[in-house]
Amino acid sequence: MSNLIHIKAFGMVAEKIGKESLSLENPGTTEALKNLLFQNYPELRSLKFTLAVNKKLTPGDIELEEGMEIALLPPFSGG
Amino acid sequence: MSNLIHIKAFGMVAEKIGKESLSLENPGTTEALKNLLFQNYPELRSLKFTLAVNKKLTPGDIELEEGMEIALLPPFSGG
Amino acid sequence: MEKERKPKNIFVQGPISSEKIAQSIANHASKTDIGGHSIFLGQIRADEKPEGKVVAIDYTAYEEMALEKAFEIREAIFAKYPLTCMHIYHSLGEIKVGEICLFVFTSSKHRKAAMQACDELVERIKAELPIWGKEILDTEGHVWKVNT
Amino acid sequence: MEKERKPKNIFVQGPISSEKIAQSIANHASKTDIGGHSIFLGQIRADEKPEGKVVAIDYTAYEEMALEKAFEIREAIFAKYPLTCMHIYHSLGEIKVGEICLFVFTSSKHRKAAMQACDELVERIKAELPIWGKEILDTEGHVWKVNT
Repeated sequence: MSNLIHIKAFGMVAEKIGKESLSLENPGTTEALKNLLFQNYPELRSLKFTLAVNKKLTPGDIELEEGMEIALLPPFSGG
Repeated sequence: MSNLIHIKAFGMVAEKIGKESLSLENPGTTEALKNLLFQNYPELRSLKFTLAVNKKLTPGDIELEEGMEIALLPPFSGG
Repeated sequence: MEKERKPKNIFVQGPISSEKIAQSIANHASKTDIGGHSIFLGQIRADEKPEGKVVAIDYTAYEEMALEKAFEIREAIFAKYPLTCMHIYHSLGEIKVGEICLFVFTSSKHRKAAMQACDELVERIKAELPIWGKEILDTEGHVWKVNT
Repeated sequence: MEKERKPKNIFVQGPISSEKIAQSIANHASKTDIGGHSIFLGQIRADEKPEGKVVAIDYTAYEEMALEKAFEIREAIFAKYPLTCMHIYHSLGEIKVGEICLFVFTSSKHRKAAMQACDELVERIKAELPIWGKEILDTEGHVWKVNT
């Protein structure tokens, strides 16, 4: 049974991984997701970025559920 | 021998005395001038105003010389 | 006209024109309880980087999140200051050196509220909205903008 | 273009139009070391006074003294903040409710200098320039404006 989460990447993160979105088998938590991303995209290790879950910044480790929208956000630089 | 000083009035002061400029025989100092004005225009006594001599605000009592431009300035309200 | 509280779009494709700013100012002539307007404009600077000189900034955003966050910031600023109006516009896409990329506009009965709200809005927009600037260099390369 | 330091006229007969403001903004597109503009606009408010409702303000000034003082303030602000440009315009004559009577415009490399300089300029203009506003009321009378 599929349990996908949808990931959006922005700015320098999108540039480094070469794509703006991807879908992954749900690894369970945001910490597990980060480890999975670091495994798949080692170049991410050197980047500063935070995670948003369903458009909210997430402090700490969060349980991931199917259909959630996760975003990888490098430091903001608007204005 | 004539020894005139030129006085400009602005805002509420000009309104109270009914003119925007006048020339007076030099009374000697700014304090003497104020007393003379209060005598000639008693309605000025109730007004707040400061004196500028040659376009500078004057703290304290100033010696007046012929040809000086004295201005009667009610509180500023630009902007 | 600003009192209904619903998320509104802040994004503009391309630079913000001086005509748009003028129109926005003119629109407030009918609001006779306004005594002061405070405006901040961000303009693209020809910064010298070790890698080359900036000729433009290409802005992208996580738009849905940015609009939610901008709404939250608007509400907080309206709650904090007695404002009559508040407008925020941010460019997306490539904005050339000398062009305007950010337009923040606050209005109030007395000047201090408009000024303080405008300053605070600009700080929060830069710190909290998921927007990214890619600085395009005259060497064909680029660097990612860093807010200080 | 603002670096030569000589007294310049700040007075405008009648209201300041949004087109003038737009033109002033557009004139800065060629200054590629500017990162932020801060603008303050004073607008005539329909204040309710015990004697009636304000419909216009008639501004007069001791112009020669105001220009000397404005120059002194300009120099002090330029010395205090790293600004690229600074513009001050104040209306004379009758300005109707909803119209703009004061336009202060500062520009700098980084936003903080422009913002702080703009705030300080507005405070000093209101406190130190010999300008007077006669508030014209809908009852045909008038009261003299008081700055707080």
